[in-house]
Amino acid sequence: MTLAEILAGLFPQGHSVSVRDGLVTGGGAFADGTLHVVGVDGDTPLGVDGALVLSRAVLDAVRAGDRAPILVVVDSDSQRMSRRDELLGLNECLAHLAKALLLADRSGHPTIGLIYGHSAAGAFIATALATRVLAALPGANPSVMDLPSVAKVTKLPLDKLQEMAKSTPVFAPGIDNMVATGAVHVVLDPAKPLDGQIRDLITNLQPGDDRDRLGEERGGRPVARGISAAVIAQAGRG
Amino acid sequence: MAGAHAASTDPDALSWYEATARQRVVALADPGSFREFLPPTERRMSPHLPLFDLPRAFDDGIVVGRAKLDGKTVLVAAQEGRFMGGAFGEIHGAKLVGLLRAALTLKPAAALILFDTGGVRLQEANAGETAIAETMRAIVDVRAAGIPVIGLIGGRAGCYGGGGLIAGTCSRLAVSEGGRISVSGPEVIETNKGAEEFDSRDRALVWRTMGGKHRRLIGGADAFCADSVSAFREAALDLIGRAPAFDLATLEAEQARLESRLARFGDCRDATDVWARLGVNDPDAVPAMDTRAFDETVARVREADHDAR
Amino acid sequence: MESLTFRHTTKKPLPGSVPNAITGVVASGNLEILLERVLPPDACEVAIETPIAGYGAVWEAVVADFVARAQPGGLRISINDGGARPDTVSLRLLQGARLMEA
Amino acid sequence: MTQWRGEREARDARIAAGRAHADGKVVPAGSVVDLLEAVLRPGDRVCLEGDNQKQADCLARGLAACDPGKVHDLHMVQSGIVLPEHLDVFETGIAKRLDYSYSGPQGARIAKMLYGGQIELGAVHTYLELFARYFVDLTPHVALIAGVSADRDGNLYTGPNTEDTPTVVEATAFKNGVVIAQVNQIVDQVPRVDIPGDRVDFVVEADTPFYVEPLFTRDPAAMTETQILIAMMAIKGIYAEYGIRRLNHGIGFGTAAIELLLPTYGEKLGLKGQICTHWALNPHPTLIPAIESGWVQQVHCFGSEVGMDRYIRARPDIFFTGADGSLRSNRAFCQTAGLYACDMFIGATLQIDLMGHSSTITQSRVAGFGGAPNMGSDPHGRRHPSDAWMKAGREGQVVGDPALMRGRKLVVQLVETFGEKLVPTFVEKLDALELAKKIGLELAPVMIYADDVTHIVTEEGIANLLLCRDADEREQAIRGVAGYTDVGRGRDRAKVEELRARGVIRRPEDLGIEPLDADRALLAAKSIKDLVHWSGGLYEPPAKFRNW
Repeated sequence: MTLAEILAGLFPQGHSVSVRDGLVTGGGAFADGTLHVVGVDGDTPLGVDGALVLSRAVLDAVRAGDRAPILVVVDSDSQRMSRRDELLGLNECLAHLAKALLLADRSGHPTIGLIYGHSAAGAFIATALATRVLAALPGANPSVMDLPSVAKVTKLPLDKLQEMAKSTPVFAPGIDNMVATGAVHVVLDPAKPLDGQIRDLITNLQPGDDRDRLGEERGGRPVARGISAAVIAQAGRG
Repeated sequence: MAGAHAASTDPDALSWYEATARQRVVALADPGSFREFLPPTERRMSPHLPLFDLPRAFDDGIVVGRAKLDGKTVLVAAQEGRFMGGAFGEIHGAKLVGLLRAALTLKPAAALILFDTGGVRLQEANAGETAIAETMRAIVDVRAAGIPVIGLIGGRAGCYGGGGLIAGTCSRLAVSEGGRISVSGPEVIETNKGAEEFDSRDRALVWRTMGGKHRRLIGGADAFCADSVSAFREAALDLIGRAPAFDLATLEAEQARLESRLARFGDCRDATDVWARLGVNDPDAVPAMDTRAFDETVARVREADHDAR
Repeated sequence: MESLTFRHTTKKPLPGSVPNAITGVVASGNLEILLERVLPPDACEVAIETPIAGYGAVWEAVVADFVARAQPGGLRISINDGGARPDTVSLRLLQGARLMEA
Repeated sequence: MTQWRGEREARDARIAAGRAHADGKVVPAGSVVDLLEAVLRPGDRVCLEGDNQKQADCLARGLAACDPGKVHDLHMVQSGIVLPEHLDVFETGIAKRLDYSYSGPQGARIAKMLYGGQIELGAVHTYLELFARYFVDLTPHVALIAGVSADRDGNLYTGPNTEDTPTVVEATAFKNGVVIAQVNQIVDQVPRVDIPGDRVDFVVEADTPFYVEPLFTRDPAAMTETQILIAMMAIKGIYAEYGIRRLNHGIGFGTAAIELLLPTYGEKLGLKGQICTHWALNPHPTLIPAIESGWVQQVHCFGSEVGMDRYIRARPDIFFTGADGSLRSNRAFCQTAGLYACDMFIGATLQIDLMGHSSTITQSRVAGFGGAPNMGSDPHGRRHPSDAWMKAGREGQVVGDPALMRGRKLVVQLVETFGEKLVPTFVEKLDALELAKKIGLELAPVMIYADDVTHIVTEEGIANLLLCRDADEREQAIRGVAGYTDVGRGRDRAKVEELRARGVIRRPEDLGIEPLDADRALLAAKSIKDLVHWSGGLYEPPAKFRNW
């Protein structure tokens, strides 16, 4: 699904969402109010400049105080890899964007991520993974690193990795594996109207961070929830 | 369960860069006060590394627990940069997430994260990446509850990848000269964009671009420490006392701070250009400065200190 | 990964009362050693996980020399090896025993 | 009618041909190939300067770019096979025969080419041997050398990295040869004259400064507890025992650890002034703390070391420097000093066999010798006594008239029982023998022969081979310090204990050293940055060693 198709599905009455240099900002009438949209389109890498454009838009929404939901649409590359970006503090800019989204969530704005293309590494963490609930469309392809690169780093043969990837969701790229770890809450049905599915997500928003519970249930992160619970339990003793 | 020798646990003598995670925690805390959660005797080891025929660590490369710092209770997490580059695996990440969530009920004086990480552990990439996202959310919750989250960065693996993003989420950061904070590592940039973009073997360039001094000068870190555990302890105590709130005002200020940084330095090619524009008299002399000379330089740079984080 | 376990009988228990200790780090050419005082005072068990296969005889010799020298009665010793050389293993074992005696 | 001036006339003709591409003596970098094609004749003996440190790299690139139709079948006589171009010329046919000394980074490729018959090998030499043969039967027709700067008359400043240049020029210029120098820049006046202009025929202004490998920089951050333990044993069990004042160190981490322990552990043992006062040594950065603490009186250098120039300039009481203030190194003289004027050589190796022969060759690499065999051998021409030399002589002498006893140089191998990737240092048979057979070398490439070795130090202890009275004792002494290698585990325990009782083998505890005290806290510097601090900011390490 393309961004245009997504926007058309969400905003049958039209919208003000624009895409500039791969950066998505704007909004439109949704349900009984407004839906803010920010994000990255066209497999664009996210650098310092883009991160601040998006965080500006998020903070504007928070300052407006309308508690309107914020949709984070993502089809990005990884973080922009360059000397300039690191020199200027890419870690601060990406973290700032994530913090802005987390602040919005705390301030009463439901935050929903929608990944419909690629995303990876720092760009993924600062956008889609910083929302309360992350949905995906079929064909979405989030990854930390592609398998050939994993092969290079781990010095394992690619065919062996491909074989392992079938049974081990914890390291392999792809949407199914991200669903299994609990990072992606739900895969939407492209055959059904998108606006209704997003509205349902907003309505059924769960408090807190339930990604480790999902990861345990789905088998993609078998031990994380138990470990963090054990830490909490031991911390609570004496 | 300390390091091996009495000499090695003397906080004045112990090099942060050289110490293990466990040595750092023990020497950082008030003597005898550290209590570890999920200690090595519980053998909470990675269920995934055996698939890759890789050795595991009893603590999965992170030490978490409770300690006293100047008599006040703090929660501490310390990554072991020498085990798999301090990278986030499933258990490693979950221990940090659990510790931060525990802070919400325990209400310690602060949570300290002793970063030493290359980012996500590739063999457990999806779990590591998700844990980083969970960690950032947990930090925000802890900060919003009025508990400072302080990052200490000076280990041999630096603070890279998702670790850099987590660091950017903390209330305050202390960094030493050896510490590096960055998202993409030098080798990653070179591999993807070529040696003309970034020559990873030029270590002086690496440190100029990502190292502790540059981060401190541009306000990417709030304190600069000598490479000893006692210096980090002093910095941590100081930073706990002046942590910014987590609210709209802080983030608006950070937005303005970062936008102004891009506007002022966006066309700089090298860190020395940035330092010159910051008003540093002799930018080329910065890398060789000792801690005191550097502190004096920082004191004259307006951008270095702020509450916009 | 190769697993090795060696059991020894010692003439005496290791002095001291520290219940457990850990030393070293799992890294290339290094190892971590976890020592726990959980066995009968004349018993010592050393269990090793190593990524480098085929060095069983070397491990056996290193452990036997350590046991003869340190008399670590009562200890269960667990090793996660990162490909350490025998001299490093010996050194870490002695460091571990010293921590337990403290 | 006998021709007495044939060589001289040939030389004049070469120079005349070369002048066509020069302005006086000066040749632009772009004309290097033209110059070389004009001067060189097929079959010439050519010395292309380069050793384990500096490289005449601009001229090397020029030679490799020559037309093999014009320049071919050269006989290369040079210290180092280091740059890819040094071997490229054998692939294109520009060169055919080779006599050399050192081939560190090209060790694997040279082995392959020797095996494939692309190189006709004369011999692998030590530095001093090759220098000696320059004056006897391997005199170059053309020398291609490297300097820092030159004036238009050809007066040459070779700077801190003078190294082989005076020797090469001496042999070439005074025996009808042509000397071509590459320099980083042409100046009106050179800072000092290292090579007088009448020995230099052409000067090429190079496109980039000549390359120097920082081969002697060891990062203290990488030193291990085992290396520190070995260093402690060496200091207490050998340096102090024999009162070693005049010495040479190898380039390994073990000897670098010794350098860093002098101001700490050595100080504690009260050895300052008693040991390590006079050196034949490159300016090792790890020696800075010992120099600054007043341990070192004098150092003569083979070459320089990247980043040490300002420090050396500020310490003329310690180093040999010119009127301009910068270091004057000289490989031939320093090798001679190491051979004859030092009481001890101590260094590492890759393999040691049951008799104590050692080699740095593995089955696939021919690393060459460099200068180690010159340092690591007992010079039978030595005639001046010293306490250390005489003591070693007494230990080694079993029979004969004591009045006719002579001393022994101490040749110490400092090794860890296992190397990288658990490869054992002690072996039944050196890989060098296998390699010699494979590529048809008449002489097996042994770095130091057993009869020159006096001590072997490992983390297990010190074996004093001087005290061994027969081959069996020698073998057991070596097995006794070989740790958990197959060789070590194959020892005769009873015999080893007997040797220990006699002091042939000394364990750490026999020396009063507790292995657990071998801590990095003992290092006078734990990082390159610490070395910079010790030097008062004068040491300027190359970028690849920095972490700031």
